[in-house]
Amino acid sequence: MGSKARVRRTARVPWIPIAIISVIVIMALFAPLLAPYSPIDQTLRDKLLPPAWMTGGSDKYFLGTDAFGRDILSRLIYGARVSLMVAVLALTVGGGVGLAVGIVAGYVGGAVDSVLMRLVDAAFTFPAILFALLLSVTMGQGLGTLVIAITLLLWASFARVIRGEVLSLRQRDFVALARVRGCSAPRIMLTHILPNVLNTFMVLVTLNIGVVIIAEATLSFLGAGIPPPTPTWGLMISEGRGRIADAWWVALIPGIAITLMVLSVNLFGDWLRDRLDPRLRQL
Amino acid sequence: MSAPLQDQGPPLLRVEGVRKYFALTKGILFTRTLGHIKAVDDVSFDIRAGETLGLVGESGCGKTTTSRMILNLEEPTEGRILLEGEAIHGLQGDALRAYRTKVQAVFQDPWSSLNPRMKVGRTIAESLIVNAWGDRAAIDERVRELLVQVGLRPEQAQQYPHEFSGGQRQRVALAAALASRPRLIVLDEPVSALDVSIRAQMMNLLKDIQAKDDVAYLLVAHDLATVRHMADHTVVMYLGKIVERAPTAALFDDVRHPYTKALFSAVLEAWPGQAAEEIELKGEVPSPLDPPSGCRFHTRCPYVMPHCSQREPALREVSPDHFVACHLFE
Amino acid sequence: RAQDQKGTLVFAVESLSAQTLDPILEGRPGNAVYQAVMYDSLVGFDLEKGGIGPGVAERWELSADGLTWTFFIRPGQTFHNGDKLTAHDVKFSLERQMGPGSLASAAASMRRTIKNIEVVDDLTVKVQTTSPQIGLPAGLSRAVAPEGAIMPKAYIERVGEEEFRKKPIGSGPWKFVRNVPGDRIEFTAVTTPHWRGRPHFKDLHLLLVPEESTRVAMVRTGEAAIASIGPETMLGASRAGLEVLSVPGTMQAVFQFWGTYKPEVKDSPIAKARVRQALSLAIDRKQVIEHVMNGRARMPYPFATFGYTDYFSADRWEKWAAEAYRYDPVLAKKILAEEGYPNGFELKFANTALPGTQFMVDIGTAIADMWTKVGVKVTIKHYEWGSFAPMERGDQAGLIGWASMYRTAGRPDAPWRYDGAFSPESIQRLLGDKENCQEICQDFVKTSRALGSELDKTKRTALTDHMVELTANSWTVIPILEGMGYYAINTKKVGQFAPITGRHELGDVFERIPRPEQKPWKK
Amino acid sequence: MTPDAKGETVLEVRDLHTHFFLRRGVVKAVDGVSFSLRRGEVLGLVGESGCGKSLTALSLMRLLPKGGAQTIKGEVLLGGENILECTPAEMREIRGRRISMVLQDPQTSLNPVFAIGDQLREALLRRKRAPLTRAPHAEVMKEAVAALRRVEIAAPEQRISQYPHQMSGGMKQRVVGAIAISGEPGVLIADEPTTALDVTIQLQYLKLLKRLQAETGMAILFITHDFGVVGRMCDRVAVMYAGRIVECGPVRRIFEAPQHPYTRALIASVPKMTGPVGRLTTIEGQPPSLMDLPVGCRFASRCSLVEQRCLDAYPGTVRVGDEHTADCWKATPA
Amino acid sequence: MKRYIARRLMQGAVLLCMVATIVFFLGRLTGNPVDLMLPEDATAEDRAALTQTLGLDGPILDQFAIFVGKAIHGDLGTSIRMKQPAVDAFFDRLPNTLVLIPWAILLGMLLGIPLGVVAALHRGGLLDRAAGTVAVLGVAMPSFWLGILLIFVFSVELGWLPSGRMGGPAHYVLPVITLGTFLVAGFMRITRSAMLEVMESEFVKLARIKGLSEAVVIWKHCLRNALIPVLTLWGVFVGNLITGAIVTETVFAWPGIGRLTYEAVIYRDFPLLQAVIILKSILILSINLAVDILYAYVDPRIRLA
Ligand SMILES: Nc1ncnc2c1ncn2[C@@H]1O[C@H](COP(=O)(O)OP(=O)(O)OP(=O)(O)O)[C@@H](O)[C@H]1O
Ligand SMILES: Nc1ncnc2c1ncn2[C@@H]1O[C@H](COP(=O)(O)OP(=O)(O)OP(=O)(O)O)[C@@H](O)[C@H]1O
Ligand SMILES: [Mg+2]
Ligand SMILES: [Mg+2]
Repeated sequence: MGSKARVRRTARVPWIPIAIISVIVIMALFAPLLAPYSPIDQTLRDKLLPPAWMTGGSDKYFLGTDAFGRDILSRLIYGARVSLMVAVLALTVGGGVGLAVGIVAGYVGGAVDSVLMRLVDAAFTFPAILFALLLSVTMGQGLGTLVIAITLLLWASFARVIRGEVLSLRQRDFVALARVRGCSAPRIMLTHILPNVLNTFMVLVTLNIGVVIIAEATLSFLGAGIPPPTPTWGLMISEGRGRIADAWWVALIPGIAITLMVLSVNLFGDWLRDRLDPRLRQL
Repeated sequence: MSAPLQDQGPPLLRVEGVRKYFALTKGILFTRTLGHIKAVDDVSFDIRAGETLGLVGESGCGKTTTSRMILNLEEPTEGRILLEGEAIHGLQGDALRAYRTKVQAVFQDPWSSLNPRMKVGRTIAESLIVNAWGDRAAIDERVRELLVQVGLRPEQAQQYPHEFSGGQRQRVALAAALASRPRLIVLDEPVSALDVSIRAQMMNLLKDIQAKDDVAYLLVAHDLATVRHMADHTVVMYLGKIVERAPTAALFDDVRHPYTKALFSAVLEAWPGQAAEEIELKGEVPSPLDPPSGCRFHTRCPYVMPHCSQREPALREVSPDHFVACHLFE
Repeated sequence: RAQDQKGTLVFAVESLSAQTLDPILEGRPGNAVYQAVMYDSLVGFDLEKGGIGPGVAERWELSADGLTWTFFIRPGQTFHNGDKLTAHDVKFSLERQMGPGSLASAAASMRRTIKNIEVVDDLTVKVQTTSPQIGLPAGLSRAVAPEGAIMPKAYIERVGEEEFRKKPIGSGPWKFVRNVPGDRIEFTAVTTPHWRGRPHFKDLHLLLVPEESTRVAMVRTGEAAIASIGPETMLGASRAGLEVLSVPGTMQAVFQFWGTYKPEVKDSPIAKARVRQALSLAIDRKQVIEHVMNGRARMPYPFATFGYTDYFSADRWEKWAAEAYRYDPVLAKKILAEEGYPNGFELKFANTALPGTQFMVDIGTAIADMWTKVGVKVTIKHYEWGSFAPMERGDQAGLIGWASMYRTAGRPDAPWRYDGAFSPESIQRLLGDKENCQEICQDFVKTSRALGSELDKTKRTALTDHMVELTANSWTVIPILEGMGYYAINTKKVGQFAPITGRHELGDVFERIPRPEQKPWKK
Repeated sequence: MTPDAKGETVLEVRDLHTHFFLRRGVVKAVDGVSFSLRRGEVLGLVGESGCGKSLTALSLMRLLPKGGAQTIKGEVLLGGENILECTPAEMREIRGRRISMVLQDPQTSLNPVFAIGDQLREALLRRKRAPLTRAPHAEVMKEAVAALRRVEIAAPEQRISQYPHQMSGGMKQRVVGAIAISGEPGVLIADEPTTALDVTIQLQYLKLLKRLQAETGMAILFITHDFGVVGRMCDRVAVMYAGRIVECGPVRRIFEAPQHPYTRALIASVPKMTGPVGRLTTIEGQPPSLMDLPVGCRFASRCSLVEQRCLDAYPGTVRVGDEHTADCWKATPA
Repeated sequence: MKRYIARRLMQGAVLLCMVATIVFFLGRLTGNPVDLMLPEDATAEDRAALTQTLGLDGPILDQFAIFVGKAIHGDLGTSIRMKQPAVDAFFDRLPNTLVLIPWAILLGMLLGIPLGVVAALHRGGLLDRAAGTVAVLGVAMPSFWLGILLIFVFSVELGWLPSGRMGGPAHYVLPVITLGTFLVAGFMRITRSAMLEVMESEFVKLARIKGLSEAVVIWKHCLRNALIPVLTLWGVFVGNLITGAIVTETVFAWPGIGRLTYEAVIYRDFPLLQAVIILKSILILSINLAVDILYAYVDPRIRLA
């Protein structure tokens, strides 16, 4: 008879991913306090030292040094900052645009919906990585370019999922009832639709942190990310990739950091989705 | 209880020859128009202040569509709807807002009628807030009053919908509908999602409120017994058309239209072995996309005559205030 | 004798540039490594010392008025289809390079300077110029540009341009087999003796592998015998047991200060030559060579000059440079203080790298750090070459008052490069533009003009030295190091060989590369 | 069908307990249910939403929902054999052939991507114990047509190759019915099979079920919350409240002389088609949470006749008449 | 159906126009490709001459008009670097990418779908989490990083597989893994969630009631339904693959359109870049259309609608 409050089995809280994410966030927030050295100061004499626990490693540099004798630990810590900053900015801008477009398209419908959805289709067709490359050569490399590029990569998928969600919300009686009570369309979108898609939005955000971090790294690899010497994890891998044979730690450590981070946010995101919105089907 | 319609002043709500056709665009792939669903096809009736009109019929016959048009959620394809003599479609700005305070609704599904992210107090207050009804304190006071009126405790205003049972939610929905002191409340199957024991509570509550506030109801239902208990007048619909309309008592005493008869006989009395004359209809309900010609019921009618498929019967008065659309009564 | 040509020599490069086998369609000489394999150039290399040497022409001479060059063609050369190579082909080729369809970078200047090309006999050709062109033979040598490539006249006229591009033939030691765009070009060795040397391998494959770590991996697995690499991979490659070959004198990394003479830069610290000198003193070149370039680089000569540069007193300048380009941060700080910058100043630094010289970014990064250590606040901005190049053209709007990293390629004659960098009419005009041409600038113009028509060797050398002196002391350009071309080599796939000094590509040496059993590498 | 005609007992359920073990606690959804079912009989199971009707049915099928549900106690004797002790493989043999079930929602009961012929075929082949691929196709299809005809589907030859979305709800429910009885089971459980149907279609379907039962003699456990349907279909009825059967007896007895106050209140609160129109009798309050059941009578908190002993202990099952039992302290034993 | 396809084609055309316009103007903003073609010491004169030869000297709007005019006739210009019609260059390389992509999809499906099913069957259990972690690992590794690691391990250290370039079957292994890994995660997730949804549906219960074996219930009844959402995402996946190919092809020296794209950007080869983006868009659009049509054949609800 009718739908009934579903009794939900909550998945186990993913403590390990949460711990990893917390460590990285703390690293990013307190980088100047935590990092033993400046991330860009070079000591060419100390270049390519292996991590402290290996033969030849120095106690001064726990995770070793890179080709310029920069402390990898410090770069990793500051790199977390940049990577997270890119993620936060891109997700705020891209996710925000996607959220707004999704809500408007889904709620208003009709021609507005068609036009917006064609734009979304266009965004999916447009090779975003390529666009990022293009932007980086037209506007120069930098945080702004990177954020714009990644925003372009993100907004459409946000818009699509949110719109789907709004379409089903719009069928719910409380939306019709809000109209009956005299709420205007913007008011309904803000007070009735928005709070109800926030869960979905949060899940999308978590699951896309990984996408952003990978995109940043890939663009750095292709030479279109944040310019050196500012450390980002992607750039660190990119700089060290030629040395896997002799100085593996230069690329492997940031590689592991990215993998751990993305793995953690994804596991966390999955859990969040199961908790908040188990029916949310997403990429 | 049921005075003849024409004896009283102008009706609160008048539905005049209303039609609603939905263009059917089919499939995810095929966004082409396959035809039109004639969800409501030439429906007229009145509702008087302070009384209840029951609207019954099988699933898909257009009951909800009719009520959504009355709520100004849907534009009629044809025809018009008047509230206190004024056409409601095309209203803008203040006039629309004024209209919104006069007509409210309670829907069937208690789980989807309340915004899960909004405290119920806020939901109840919403129409007061958007209409700038008063200051905060006044609104809070009114919310408390409404909660008590529907049998809840005032402090429950602070709770979220998931903390309520289905019956309580329907009460909250009713409180929200009552907030702006409407003249008409559209009740679209307000009790069919509720358990038997809760259903009776809700029906009693609705009756009590009507007695006190003098509000009119349009009660959409498919359960005849519910309509019998609630409505002053009853309209029976079949495939978008009205087939019979009469004061409830008169209708239940003397069913005329063959479809209404079948409907009545299909109702299973909660009393074993009572059904006297049982009319089992053959076949399926035809698609509103391609309704049968002539009388829409002729494909399933036990009394079908040759001309039933040719001509459409008009709604005619067969006894005082009792209207039937059937060739048998010509 | 054909049986001692066997096996396949596989060379992995990061770029095949245009990957076209029509010489008039390839603009960038450095990337034309794949054309050098099958085409001979009118003027060749000096294989030992670097610089230019005999090629298709055995020798050349200049008329007394300096307006006519006569080239004497080496007898007995044939194209891959058996046609004889004659003076007609030389004339045809040069005219084709100057023609309308040509994308050769020097096409325009050839059109301007070459008045007439005349076939005297089958083995002699005369080139008349509008003014004395001392550098003409160098310009027709692959040491500078690919414009000297000799194409088969009869063949092209018979089959047409289209067909020629599909089935090109040349006169080099390797014959064209197949071109797979974006992947590889295959050649097979000629079986007859060739003046450049008869190849030891039967086939030659040039592979396009843009990712450096993949290139090294391929050499390690033996999928490729040789790969071009950068200094950053060198260490790993040699630790992995690969031979790392470096070719000296192929390039110079320099700093350039843009528009220092401009009125609007007057108050900028870098408008002062002494400040620029101080910046030079703050660079620890040995550190950069040792750590960034893994020791595979050397102290530079002054701008754009190398050990093999013609008409140039190499020894004298080598000594000079050792002193002038020393590391003395104390002095640097002192000078800065004297000039009124005891606390340093802010410097904008545009860092860029031509495709294939990614280590330029590393060098720039290292130096920015060294400057920071003497108190200069460096704002480093990295540009992709494609976005940097337009900035330095025209009015140099984006770069006035900036320092930037630059690469200058190995050239046997210095004035050619000097003109492009310093002349007020040039693109870079580092000493002054037409409106602001002060003392040094005017002196430079005078010297440059004199050089253009000076035929006497001693006087020419004196003039060149003066030019070098002028610019070196202006410190508008400061050399950092002399770089090399770097290769990782799988010793199980090829034997020991020597590259050509000053060429950072291997295009002209594949035929000289022995198989491993013929000449194993000595450790 | 005379209610007192004593066929042999085909299904006997004794003290069935099925609980949900959740992190938050234990939901005692079925908490001591006993009843029996005889050949050719229809037993109605009524009760409010969430009282455990469906879960009782699923426990009988041993198809409990994933996620913590477990039958922890009791016996389900199907032809004398306790099927709770069967292995999963044995259980598969039993399902469809000896005990079968029709679900509530015809819209979702059929697999949307297979033609209904295919879905029927699977069931028919199972009955023949033939591997899915072996039996001659044409023959099985002929049987499928016959099965459809048996549930009164017009033009079954065409229908067989159609997909569920091409049929109306009533037709789908019949197809589901055809599938459920294709193994000629002795017991059919029908879990609110008509709730999603229109009243006129519901009537058709109920008549069909009755007819099929008359033909095959199967016993039906008919779950519903609609007393109208009970009155129409059932020989006996069991009223369930908060995980337990509180009253069970012949239909007529239950309607005419309900013994349990809950049954009484429930019947009184149903609006009638005849008789006076007035205020309806209501049951105030809510059923108790299944996670936190009272020690005493579960209806005590809503019962108008509550006494102290009702709160202190659960009343035993009292035999109040011929085949009529009630769980109430106040019930007078027959 | 025809009308639907026609409509989609129209939409596609509009989209292409948008893409082409954006790309054209963005490309021109980046500066003059002549600078990349000339040596750094070329004279101003050389430069002017080359600019003219390449037709880059007119006002930008004129250049655009010419571009549009030619594009309509299927001429997207001549690659500056390769001196070859850009369209030809694209189609020369396209087959090389197209032989890679199906294998990547196959890998994604063969691994991702069973993993998804297994995860759904053991929801919340150890296997679920293991499968989830394995799959997420696929997305958590940047593909260039994965590619380089794979080369290092499997060709350099172990010497089992070639490290790059097109060639025999062995050459496909590492690029396909690199390209397909993220698909494993994608397919796994969608399959898992679709399976979870399907497994709760009534028709699965009915299948069990019929007494069907667990294998038939899961692999026939559930999976077939779960594959429908998987299919809808094909279009998106293929689009991702085509972009993902940029990195993979660069790392593995694979002469496909991904590499071509990267080279076009690096060398600022405008006509080629324009052509590549436009043609890629066409490719993605057609694949999406094809997938939608295919979708209609898998899901009878749509097929017969
Ligand atoms: N937005 C819409 N677009 C297309 N068709 C619609 C729409 N809304 C309703 N219909 C169709 O119109 C017809 C009447 O629907 P309506 O909801 O009014 O019926 P109802 O009498 O309320 O049925 P029920 O008893 O099931 O609630 C149905 O066939 C329905 O499918
Ligand atoms: N997966 C589940 N996890 C936890 N509790 C559950 C689950 N499914 C059902 N329940 C609980 O078990 C109880 C019995 O459920 P059941 O479906 O048997 O009720 P029902 O009598 O069939 O109700 P309805 O009339 O609504 O179908 C309910 O209180 C419900 O909340
Ligand atoms: Mg309705
Ligand atoms: Mg149930």
